[in-house]
Amino acid sequence: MKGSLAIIWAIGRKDLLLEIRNKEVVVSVAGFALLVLVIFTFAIDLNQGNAKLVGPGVLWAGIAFAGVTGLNRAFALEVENSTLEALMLAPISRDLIYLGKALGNFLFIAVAQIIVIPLFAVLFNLIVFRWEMLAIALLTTLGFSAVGTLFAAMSVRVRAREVMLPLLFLPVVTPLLMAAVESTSHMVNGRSWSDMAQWLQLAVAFDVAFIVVSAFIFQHILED
Amino acid sequence: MVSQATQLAVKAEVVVKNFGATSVLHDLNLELPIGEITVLMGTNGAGKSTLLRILATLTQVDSGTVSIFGADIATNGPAVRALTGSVLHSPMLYADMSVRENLMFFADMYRLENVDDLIAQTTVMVGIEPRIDDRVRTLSHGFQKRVALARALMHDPQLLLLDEPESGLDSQSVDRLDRILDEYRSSGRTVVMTTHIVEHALELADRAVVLFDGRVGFNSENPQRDREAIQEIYSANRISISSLESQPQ
Amino acid sequence: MRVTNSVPRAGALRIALAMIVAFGVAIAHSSTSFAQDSSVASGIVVGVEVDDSGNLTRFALSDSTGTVTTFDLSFETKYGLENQAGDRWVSSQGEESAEAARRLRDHQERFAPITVSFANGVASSVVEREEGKLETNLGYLFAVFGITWALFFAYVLYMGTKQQVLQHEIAKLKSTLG
Amino acid sequence: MFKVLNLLDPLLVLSAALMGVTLYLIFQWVPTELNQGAVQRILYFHVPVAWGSMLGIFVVSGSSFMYLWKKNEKWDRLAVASAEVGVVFGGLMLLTGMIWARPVWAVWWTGEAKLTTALILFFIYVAYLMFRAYFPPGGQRQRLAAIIGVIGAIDTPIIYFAANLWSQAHPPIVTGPAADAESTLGSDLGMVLLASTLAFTFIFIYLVQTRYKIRKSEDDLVELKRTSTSSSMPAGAN
Repeated sequence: MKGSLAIIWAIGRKDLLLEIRNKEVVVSVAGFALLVLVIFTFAIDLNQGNAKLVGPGVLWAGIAFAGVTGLNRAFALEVENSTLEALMLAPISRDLIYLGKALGNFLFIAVAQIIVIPLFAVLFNLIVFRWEMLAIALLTTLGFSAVGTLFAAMSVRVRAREVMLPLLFLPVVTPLLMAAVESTSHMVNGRSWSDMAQWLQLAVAFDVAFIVVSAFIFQHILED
Repeated sequence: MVSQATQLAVKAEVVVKNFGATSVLHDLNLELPIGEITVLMGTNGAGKSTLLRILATLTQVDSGTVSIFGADIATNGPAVRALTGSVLHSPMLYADMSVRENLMFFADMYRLENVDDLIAQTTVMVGIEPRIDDRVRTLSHGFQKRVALARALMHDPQLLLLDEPESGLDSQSVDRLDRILDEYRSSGRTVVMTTHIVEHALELADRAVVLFDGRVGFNSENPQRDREAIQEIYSANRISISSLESQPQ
Repeated sequence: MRVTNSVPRAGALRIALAMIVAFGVAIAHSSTSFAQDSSVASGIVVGVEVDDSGNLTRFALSDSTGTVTTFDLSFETKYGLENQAGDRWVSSQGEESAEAARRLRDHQERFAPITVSFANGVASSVVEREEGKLETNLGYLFAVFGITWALFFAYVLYMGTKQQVLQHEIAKLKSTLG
Repeated sequence: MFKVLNLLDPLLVLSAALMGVTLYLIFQWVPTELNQGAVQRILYFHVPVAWGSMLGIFVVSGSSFMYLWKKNEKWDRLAVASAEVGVVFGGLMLLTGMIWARPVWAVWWTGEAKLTTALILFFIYVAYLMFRAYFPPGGQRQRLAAIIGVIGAIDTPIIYFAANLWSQAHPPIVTGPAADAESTLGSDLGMVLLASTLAFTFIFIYLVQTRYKIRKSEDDLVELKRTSTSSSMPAGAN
């Protein structure tokens, strides 16, 4: 018997392989997020004070909106050739499929952030290359992919899929978004871990709650 | 391992499945013994594909119970799926991965050992080894169907579920499929399939089950002998359904 | 099916009646504590009386008809008064009586109107009169009531239409089925 | 129309009577709150409506959970009915709140924790209803909608906690004349609120019940259509 982790990793690795071949998801997420950032540099007078004030919000709003399009795309790819059903035919429990797909989505959004965040630093003239940023980005991406994978699987059969996913996804992740924006804002203002501790704890609680609940609930979503 | 003492490959009891206002399966009861090839027949929309999807655990029943080799599929999903191989309507393959990559990925999903040998054997059996390193996207529909068959056979399932496996296959491939199914039966395994080629199915099958109005209309243990009766029911059903549809609202 | 239809309402009705009874008891209980009448007067301050330590003891108010009323104060009298800049000061007689006197004198000098609610000649609260604002505020109040009832009405109408169409269709289908 | 609405429903009659009492209390009986003036009377509508929307969310998540557990259509009907009525109440809550806040706080909207939470929850349950409207009919729709209902319930405390932290970091802008004033009404306020809340609760129950019946009719219609298309066998579908 191969372990569950091997199965999860196999699904994630397969997603990564497909992504390397057609580059659809990462390019759409990074491209969309960058566009948001660039448009804001025109829309707002970015002196140092303004950049610190609005920068974190713009960054995470951009990533959230871009992430939705990416999640949509990622699940559509799995449904196009009914390959999701092939996964469901495998003798594995459905929570492993969820965790594997969530891992794939996590990797995509993380890679997109590796492109977006440095460019954010350049455009907004803010120092973001700190360990705090890594922690914030990891926690937020984890929550995004946990909730996003669940809702993407749910909206896949909806007529207006492109509309439905953000409508479900964005309100639910609002607390996580607040945590990301607030801790980033603490960070660019040069404050320490202890100032953002409460927000990071909130993000951890959110991630744990939704990963557990989603894995538990996922089998009800797939079967029709 | 799921117990096989019951000697029934498939047992469905009062299965109901609706999709909104459409009733697909209605109090369906069915028992299929181990070691037979069963052909499911019926007009379009009679519920053949839905029944196969339920057996493959892709669709949940609204009510009733289904067990495979004595295990309730609602509670033993993974164990039942390990004993089952399915080829349904779509080939269900990743278009941007090669045949080998697809098979290797699914071998991981089925937790198989000696993957390379297994893939070599299976691809020879279904006749796809010349193009094993081509992307699935570049293959014809018939070829993709054969890859799907390889995926379904790789883990040596006890129960094979096939939804119109001949569609898109040339006559050579259909013969190859027949040989594989024969082999399967002779090694004591079970096949449940649907087909649109009734004549061919009746020759091959040990049992023919005609679905009508969401339940078993006719269950023949000797399709060759009952050929005419089946044909008759088949056409009678068609008439009664079309006459119903032509009634004014 | 018929049974499930009527059961929840019977349950809801029982709860409703229980709530009504509870409410009736509550209102009867409270009305005893609400025996004394209380009323409100508005006008400008015409006199302020303080004791030796500068604490407010009494003040006089002239309302729009020119009637002058003198109000006594209790320990609980509340103040909500603004200075000329509009900063609001909120306190009570028990806490800052001297400041209250200063504020009222300030109002007297500015002819700034105040509103007093009182019972038996004792003021219970002395606050800034928001002249003119009352009328616009009434607009807000009626907007709320209008919107609430319009929305409820529209929603009920929508549900009625929907149910009617459905029942019509059901009846039609039943009759064709015989 | 009036027959299907069952306007003589005891609940509706009861709530109408109680609403009359409430209106009397609001406009005749209770004295004007001195700091806020007449506009304070909005609260006698706002608070019960907010309570109704909370009740709606509570019932949606409870019955969604029950549906996932028991798989009984009854719970799904209750969930969809209270979600819809809850959204109507929620919309009213937001509107009346804004209209009250404008003269009292001098802003239509502010980042106060309860407001933010209410708004986000409102969006979640609007999405719940939209999901139901867009998803193809069948057992899966009920199941997925129930999952959204449960997720909304799980998210609620997290949202409130986050909104609370947020409003501590960004103090709400309330600069109106009576922003900090305490109520001068005391127990009278509670009395009128109690009456008003009761009246609105009955309206809530009446609306949910009406919506529930519509859902039931829809199911009956689907059932009839199903039997009418598959009753060709002499054995009959029933």
